[in-house]
Amino acid sequence: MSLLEFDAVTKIYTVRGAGQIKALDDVSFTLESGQTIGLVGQSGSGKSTIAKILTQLETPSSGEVRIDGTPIPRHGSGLRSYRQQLRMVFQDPFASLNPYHSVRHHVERPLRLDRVVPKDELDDEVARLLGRVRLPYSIAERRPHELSGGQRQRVAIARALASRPKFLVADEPVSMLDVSIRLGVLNLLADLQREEGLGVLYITHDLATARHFSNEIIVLNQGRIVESGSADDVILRPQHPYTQQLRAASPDPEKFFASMSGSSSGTAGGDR
Amino acid sequence: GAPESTGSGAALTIAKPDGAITTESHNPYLGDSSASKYAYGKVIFETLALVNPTGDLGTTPWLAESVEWNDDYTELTVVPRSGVNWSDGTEFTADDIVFTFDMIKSGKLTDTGGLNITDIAVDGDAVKITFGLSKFTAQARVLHTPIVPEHIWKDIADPNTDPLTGEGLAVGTGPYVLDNWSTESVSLTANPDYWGGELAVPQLNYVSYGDNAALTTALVSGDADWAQAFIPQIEDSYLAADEKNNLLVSPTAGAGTLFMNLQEKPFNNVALRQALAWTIDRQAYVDVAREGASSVVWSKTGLGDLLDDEVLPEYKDDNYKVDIEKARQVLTDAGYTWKSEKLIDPDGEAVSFSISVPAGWSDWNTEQALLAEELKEGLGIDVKVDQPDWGGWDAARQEGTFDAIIHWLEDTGNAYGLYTSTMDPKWIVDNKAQFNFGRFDDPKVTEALNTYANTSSDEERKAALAVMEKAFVDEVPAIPLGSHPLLGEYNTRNYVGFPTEDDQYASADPTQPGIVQILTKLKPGN
Amino acid sequence: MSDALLSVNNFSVMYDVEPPVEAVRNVDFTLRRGEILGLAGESGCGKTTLAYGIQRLLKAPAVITSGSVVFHDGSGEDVEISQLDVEELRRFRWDKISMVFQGAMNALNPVATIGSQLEDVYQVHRPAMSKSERRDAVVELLEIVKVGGERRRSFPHELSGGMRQRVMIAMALALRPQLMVMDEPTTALDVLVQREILRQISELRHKFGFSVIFITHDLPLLLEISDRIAIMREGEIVEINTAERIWSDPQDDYTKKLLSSFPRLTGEKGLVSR
Amino acid sequence: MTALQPQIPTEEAPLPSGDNNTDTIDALEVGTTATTASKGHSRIPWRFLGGRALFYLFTLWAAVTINFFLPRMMKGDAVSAYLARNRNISPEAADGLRALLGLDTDKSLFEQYIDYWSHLLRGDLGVSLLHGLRPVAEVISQSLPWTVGLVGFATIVSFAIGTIGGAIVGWRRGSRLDALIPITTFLSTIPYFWLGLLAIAVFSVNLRWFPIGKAYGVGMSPEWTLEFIGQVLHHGFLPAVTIIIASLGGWMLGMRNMMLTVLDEDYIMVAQAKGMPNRRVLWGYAARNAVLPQVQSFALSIGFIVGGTIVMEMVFSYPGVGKLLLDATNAKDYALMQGVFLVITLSVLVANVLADVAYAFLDPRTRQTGA
Amino acid sequence: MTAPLTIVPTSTVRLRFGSAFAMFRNRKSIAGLVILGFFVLVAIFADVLAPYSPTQLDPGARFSPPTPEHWLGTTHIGEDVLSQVIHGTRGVIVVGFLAAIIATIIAIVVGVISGYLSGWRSEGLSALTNVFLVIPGLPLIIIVASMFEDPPLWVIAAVLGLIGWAWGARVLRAQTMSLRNRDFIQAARANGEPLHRIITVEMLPNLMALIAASFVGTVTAAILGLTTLSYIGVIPVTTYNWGTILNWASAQGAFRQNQWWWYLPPGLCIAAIGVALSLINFGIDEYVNPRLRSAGERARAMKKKGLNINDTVTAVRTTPTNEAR
Ligand SMILES: Nc1ncnc2c1ncn2[C@@H]1O[C@H](COP(=O)(O)OP(=O)(O)OP(=O)(O)O)[C@@H](O)[C@H]1O
Ligand SMILES: Nc1ncnc2c1ncn2[C@@H]1O[C@H](COP(=O)(O)OP(=O)(O)OP(=O)(O)O)[C@@H](O)[C@H]1O
Ligand SMILES: [Mg+2]
Ligand SMILES: [Mg+2]
Repeated sequence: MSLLEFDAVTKIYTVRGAGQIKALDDVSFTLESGQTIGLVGQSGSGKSTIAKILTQLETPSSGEVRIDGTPIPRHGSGLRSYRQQLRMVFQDPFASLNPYHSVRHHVERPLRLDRVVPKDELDDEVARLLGRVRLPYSIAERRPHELSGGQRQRVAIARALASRPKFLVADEPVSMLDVSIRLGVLNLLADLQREEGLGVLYITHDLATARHFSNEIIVLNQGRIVESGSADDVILRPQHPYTQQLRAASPDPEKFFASMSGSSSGTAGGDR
Repeated sequence: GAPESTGSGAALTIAKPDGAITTESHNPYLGDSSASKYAYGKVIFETLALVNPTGDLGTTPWLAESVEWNDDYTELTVVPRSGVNWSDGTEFTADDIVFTFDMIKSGKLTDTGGLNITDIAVDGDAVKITFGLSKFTAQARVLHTPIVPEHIWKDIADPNTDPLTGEGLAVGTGPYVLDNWSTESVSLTANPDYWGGELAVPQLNYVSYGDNAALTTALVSGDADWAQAFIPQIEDSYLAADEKNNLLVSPTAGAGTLFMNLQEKPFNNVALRQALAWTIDRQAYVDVAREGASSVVWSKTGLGDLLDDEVLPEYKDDNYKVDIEKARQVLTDAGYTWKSEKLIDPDGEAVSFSISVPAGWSDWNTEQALLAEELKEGLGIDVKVDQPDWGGWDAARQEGTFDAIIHWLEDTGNAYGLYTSTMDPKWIVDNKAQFNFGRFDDPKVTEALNTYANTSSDEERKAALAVMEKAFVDEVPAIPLGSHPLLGEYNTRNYVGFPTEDDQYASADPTQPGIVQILTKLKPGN
Repeated sequence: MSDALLSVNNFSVMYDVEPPVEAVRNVDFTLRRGEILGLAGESGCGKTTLAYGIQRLLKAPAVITSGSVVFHDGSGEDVEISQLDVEELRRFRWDKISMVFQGAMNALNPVATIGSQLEDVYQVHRPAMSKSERRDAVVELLEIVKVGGERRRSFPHELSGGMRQRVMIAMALALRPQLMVMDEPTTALDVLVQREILRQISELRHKFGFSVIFITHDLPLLLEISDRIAIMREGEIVEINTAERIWSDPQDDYTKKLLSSFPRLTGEKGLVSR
Repeated sequence: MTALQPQIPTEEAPLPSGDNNTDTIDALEVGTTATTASKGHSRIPWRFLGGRALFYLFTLWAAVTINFFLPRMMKGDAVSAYLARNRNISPEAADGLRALLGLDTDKSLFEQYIDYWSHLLRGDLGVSLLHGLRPVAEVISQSLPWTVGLVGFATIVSFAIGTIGGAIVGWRRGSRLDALIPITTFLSTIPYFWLGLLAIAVFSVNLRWFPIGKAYGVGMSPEWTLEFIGQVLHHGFLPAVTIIIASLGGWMLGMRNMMLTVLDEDYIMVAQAKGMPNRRVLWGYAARNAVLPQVQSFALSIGFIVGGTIVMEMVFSYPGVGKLLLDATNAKDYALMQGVFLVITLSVLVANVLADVAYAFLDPRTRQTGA
Repeated sequence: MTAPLTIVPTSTVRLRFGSAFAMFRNRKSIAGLVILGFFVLVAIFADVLAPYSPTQLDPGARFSPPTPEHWLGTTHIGEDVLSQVIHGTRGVIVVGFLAAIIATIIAIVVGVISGYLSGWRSEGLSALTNVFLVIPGLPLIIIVASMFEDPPLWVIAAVLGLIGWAWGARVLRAQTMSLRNRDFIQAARANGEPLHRIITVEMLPNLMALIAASFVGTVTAAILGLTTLSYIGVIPVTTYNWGTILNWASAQGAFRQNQWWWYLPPGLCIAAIGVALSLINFGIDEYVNPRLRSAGERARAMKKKGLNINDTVTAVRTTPTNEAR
């Protein structure tokens, strides 16, 4: 059982000419392995900033991140072994793979970096990882542009899993994917999590998938946590006005048609 | 002159290849003033006399009615011409001559000619100037000093730099007066009160083109009438273009000369120098490099045709010719060998050297290429053709860090010029050479050179000459290639009366002081 | 007067490349006056091609290989779009059919003020209008979409994504067209902004009574705003029906599959196997 | 139906203030992460221009400093070169010259550097050995107008023709006009001097249509008469045309490539969908955007262009600063060399400033984001 | 980044090797490379190919137009022009490539570093780059070159390279800055890749096309610079190249006398090598920006099918043409 603690983190960006932007304001939460936390909020609310701080691509202005009680180191081998335990899947599978390198390179690099397996087992491990994300090994020599969006995102997931992390940060992992593929990727993530006991931070603005995919949901607005709780509580019974707003803005045909039964007018929201 | 306006009244355009001359300065004493670069200063400010550097080498009194030297050439007596007015109407007097030379004597005007004046005195009509040293070999330098009006120049604070651009400052006695100065050209109009009589050419234009090629194009197209320039392929490109186009090549006592660095290998061995003298094809220099605008120097004394009478009888017909056999023999005798057609010196090292000439001096650049090939073919010497920019070349020749260079000679109008230029240690000051770049130093020769310059006795001069000639023949301190002539290209479409092959009363070079003489002789032609 | 606005018959578009792509195949549908027709389907199924193709906006290598598109003008005149020549079509465009494009970020000329881009429309299509009339019209349009007339002089980059999309809508409204084609007008936008825009569209539609062809692959969204929905797949319309029927009684297998790939916000869980 | 009612303020709200704790957010003001809305910006892009100004000051400083050190690294001594040209100057005269040129000092390099600046700031560039000891500023001021006039004119014309041509070629992609690109590219790969010499050989020597060089005719002086202006145009024609021919290709290719990129942008499609006539789409939408990178590279290529004038001036005997520099370098006339180099750099900087300002006003985005 | 996917199953090894040169795999680049290769070969085998030594005199044939002995005629002193052109290739190629290598290395180092770093170090390097861009190059070269008495080829190349790197650095900086924030670089960082690997393995390959383009551009500039400097005589004739030949030709009045065999070949050679390099760059441009390709080939292909790529109106072909099958 591992524990990732995000403790009172504030992040301030200084933008030339525009002054300071408080991207995160005193944000705290805890992620356990085997758990999924959904992080929702509208654009610019600070979701990605949390992901960047978790992966140490940015450092918090104040507050700290702890893994199993120890603060994460800022550099050196400590940072590397921390990063080995926490990996990230990016939003855009078209951009997160280096167009110049083969699938093998992408999956193999973390294996080599973290010396996960002895050198002579690299090939087997690559094959195993590709298998885990339901990709044939024959795909290993292809380069990203020869893959479909769903395949790419699977490669990105395989890469993230290569170092056998305990936590996975998925920053809007399906928002750039086609509707029919989305569900597949999400299901894959869910399977992996179940099998490996990963702790997952699922970042999205899509309340529906957040509800289906997460145990807990945190709602972020302007860098602050405005509401958190179990997935169904937050989505179905939102307390905070902002959550309610978000909820109301998300299309929900089920409720729409339920409320419409009998009425024949099929027009949109604002139509009274 | 515009080609369409023929006959009298047309302007005469004199051209230079020096690039745009964009700064106005009419100061005749400044080498880099526009007056000097275009040489229009020569038609504004006249000199006491004109020394003909070619033909009869004679002296024609000009602003002076008479010019007289004492025996050892330390005293000059001139009688100013009467009836001459400055172009502003003031009368020209002996005082102006005194004033001019006094500026030099007092140091107000830098003594660039090294005149070393000790005294100036007015003696009746005449002015007597005394020098610290004999001026036998520097008569032209004295006589060609531009005479300037006292009434204007006495107010000029620094005659070394003053541009004379103010209203009414560019005043001389010359045949033309300044009319219009622009960055593209300078115009002068005939001086109506010129003492020398009426002038056929009413207007002179001075123009400077970007380079030789552009100048030639202008000459061919008739945009320019008169110039001094080395024009490649002159026969086809200029003379053949119009039968009225003329070229006058006036040999002088000077010659294009191959200087060798006598202090260092490989030229510290006289045998090699002799071998070179037997190998180099001077005819090719004249025909190919200079395209005929020169005359060969074959004499072992190094003296050209013009100075034939100064060649002592014992060397009368002692000439070099291209004789590879002989050259190889000389080398073999001195212990040189050949290994796979490469010349090996007695120390066992392959002989090689470089010849430097500034880039862009196309005739000598060509000669470099010719020399390199001749020496490689004939003697198996590897010659590197080096064409540095002027600055680099200048430093090397002064500091003696070259192997071989082609250079001109100090022209004194007699044999002294060649020998002082090639053998006189006096040119080396502060270890920097102004001539004698090979740093020849033989006390006997030095003494002979001094005697020749300072003596008042012809006998002594002759004896000294013998010493010099012998040393030159034996030691081969330098190899003159061909005489360095003054060139003049002109056309006779509008005016005739230019010096010709048959009548070389002056050179046809419009940048020489003699131009005033030519201008007075020009007549409208058809 | 029939209540059809646009009749599309046996319409096919091909991209004449190697190998040729038949992006739209034998599509038939009729658009009624004043209705919102949703067009859904996964990426690459030909939605954009169809929407652009009916007004002949596609460039080579696209070729219309068959079919007819007839526009039943409010004046009672029927216009066969494929018969129009270039100049006629230029005048027809925007006047009768206008568009709101996918990705408002890039749909506005970055170096011209939004006011001038709106005025352009009047200058070209209503040359009789005076300068001040044009300006008043622009201000009015911007007020209608709640951007505010004083933003007339703003450059696109000075506006947020939502505002830009509103400017696009204002532009589409300018000539009071009878049909507005909207190609994924809200995909790049934030959920809240998206909702606000949609609300406005339907408001405006009520006010001005134009028809809308609304393209998106977000089926839940479409279900809420459309009167009728056409489901496209590989260039063909596999099903077209009212939103309610599509939701409650999908006929085609593909429609069913599409519907099942969206997790329900409030429905029972289980889509994502946890 | 209440559940469907989004709680979004419909009126435009003021920007959220700093300690805004409420949950009402203005959807209008929030775009994606990539956008932030701005209001009440100033029309003049001060920040952009200020940044550029700093940069130019820095460049100027760097150029002046390079300029200071260059001659001090060169071999050879200006005075001895001068003496050699004016043979037989006495040693005292040489010392006098050295004093005049400030070369006799045994000050430290740093002191010299400070002196150099203080002279510079007083506009004192020293005197030119090569030009009769006239002040360098005067020497340069005679030549500069010609260089700036001819080269500036030719460059702007070339830029204009190339850009307009490139816009048309790009617009009509695939048409026969495409052939212009390889042709102009070929012309721009020809060495300039070669083109110039050929032009003179053909048009001046053989056909005699144009004078063989110089800025105006012999015996004229600059004045505002028709005849003189006619002369200047006649003389400037060949040099200008050759510069234009040699530099056209780059502009045309750049503009055409940019057009091809811009033509695929959505706003072009929108403009066409709006029923805009082709001409309007081409100039008002496509070219207007495609020209922006052109303007930027125009600024940057000016240094390159100015360098090219040296060759032009040689070939056409044109009275410009390029030949001045070449001669000064050969003659080791350091004061002149430094002066010319400084003036060239300065004019490049000025041209850059102009291009920058033009760019800032052409591209509204710079007014916000900075360079 | 949503370009239509093309799934090209390719055999493994060839692909990885080939992909480094992908930008040259088009007709234009290949044509350019062939021409360039020709000149490189000429430069290498100059001694074998040239019928004479470039300085060998033929006193019997001065100013000779082409003859069987002298295919391209002779100079004013009877040197063989063909041999001079062949030998001159060497200087041009050596200087061009050497200068470009030097410039490209500087450009990569400065450009990539200033693009990857941020803060004052990046700004400083960028300002330096801009200074070198703004300072007029040719005058500076003239001044610098005149510091050497007889500069060997490599010095000339170094000077040309030192002055010519700024364009490349600027382009590379911009591209690196945009790459720096790309997800795949962020991903590599998050994976704990060390900095040098991020730059060399993850970034550089993606910059290859730009580097190649800037290299080719610098070669062009260096060659033009070299020939120009040789022509105006700043570079001494000892370093034989086409500019030198033209210098001689012009000084000896070949242009005026229309001795075309003397001035035409070197000029055309410069132009030919310039065209070759531009062709290569066209190819790279089209590789980097595929839209550029649409102009030429695609438009012509469309035209064959009776379509005009510039039409604003969709073509109607009501009788379906099936010949495409
Ligand atoms: N590098 C940065 N420099 C300055 N400000 C930044 C930076 N990165 C993010 N921000 C700002 O921080 C805030 C939060 O950004 P963040 O990317 O975390 O939002 P997000 O919730 O991920 O949005 P989205 O849903 O659009 O991805 C925003 O206001 C953004 O403008
Ligand atoms: N210019 C073109 N050349 C060749 N094929 C094209 C071209 N444009 C589109 N296609 C193909 O036509 C088909 C339909 O494309 P279209 O853009 O209409 O799809 P879409 O439904 O709008 O997709 P999306 O939801 O991604 O916008 C796709 O298979 C696409 O690859
Ligand atoms: Mg984000
Ligand atoms: Mg689409």
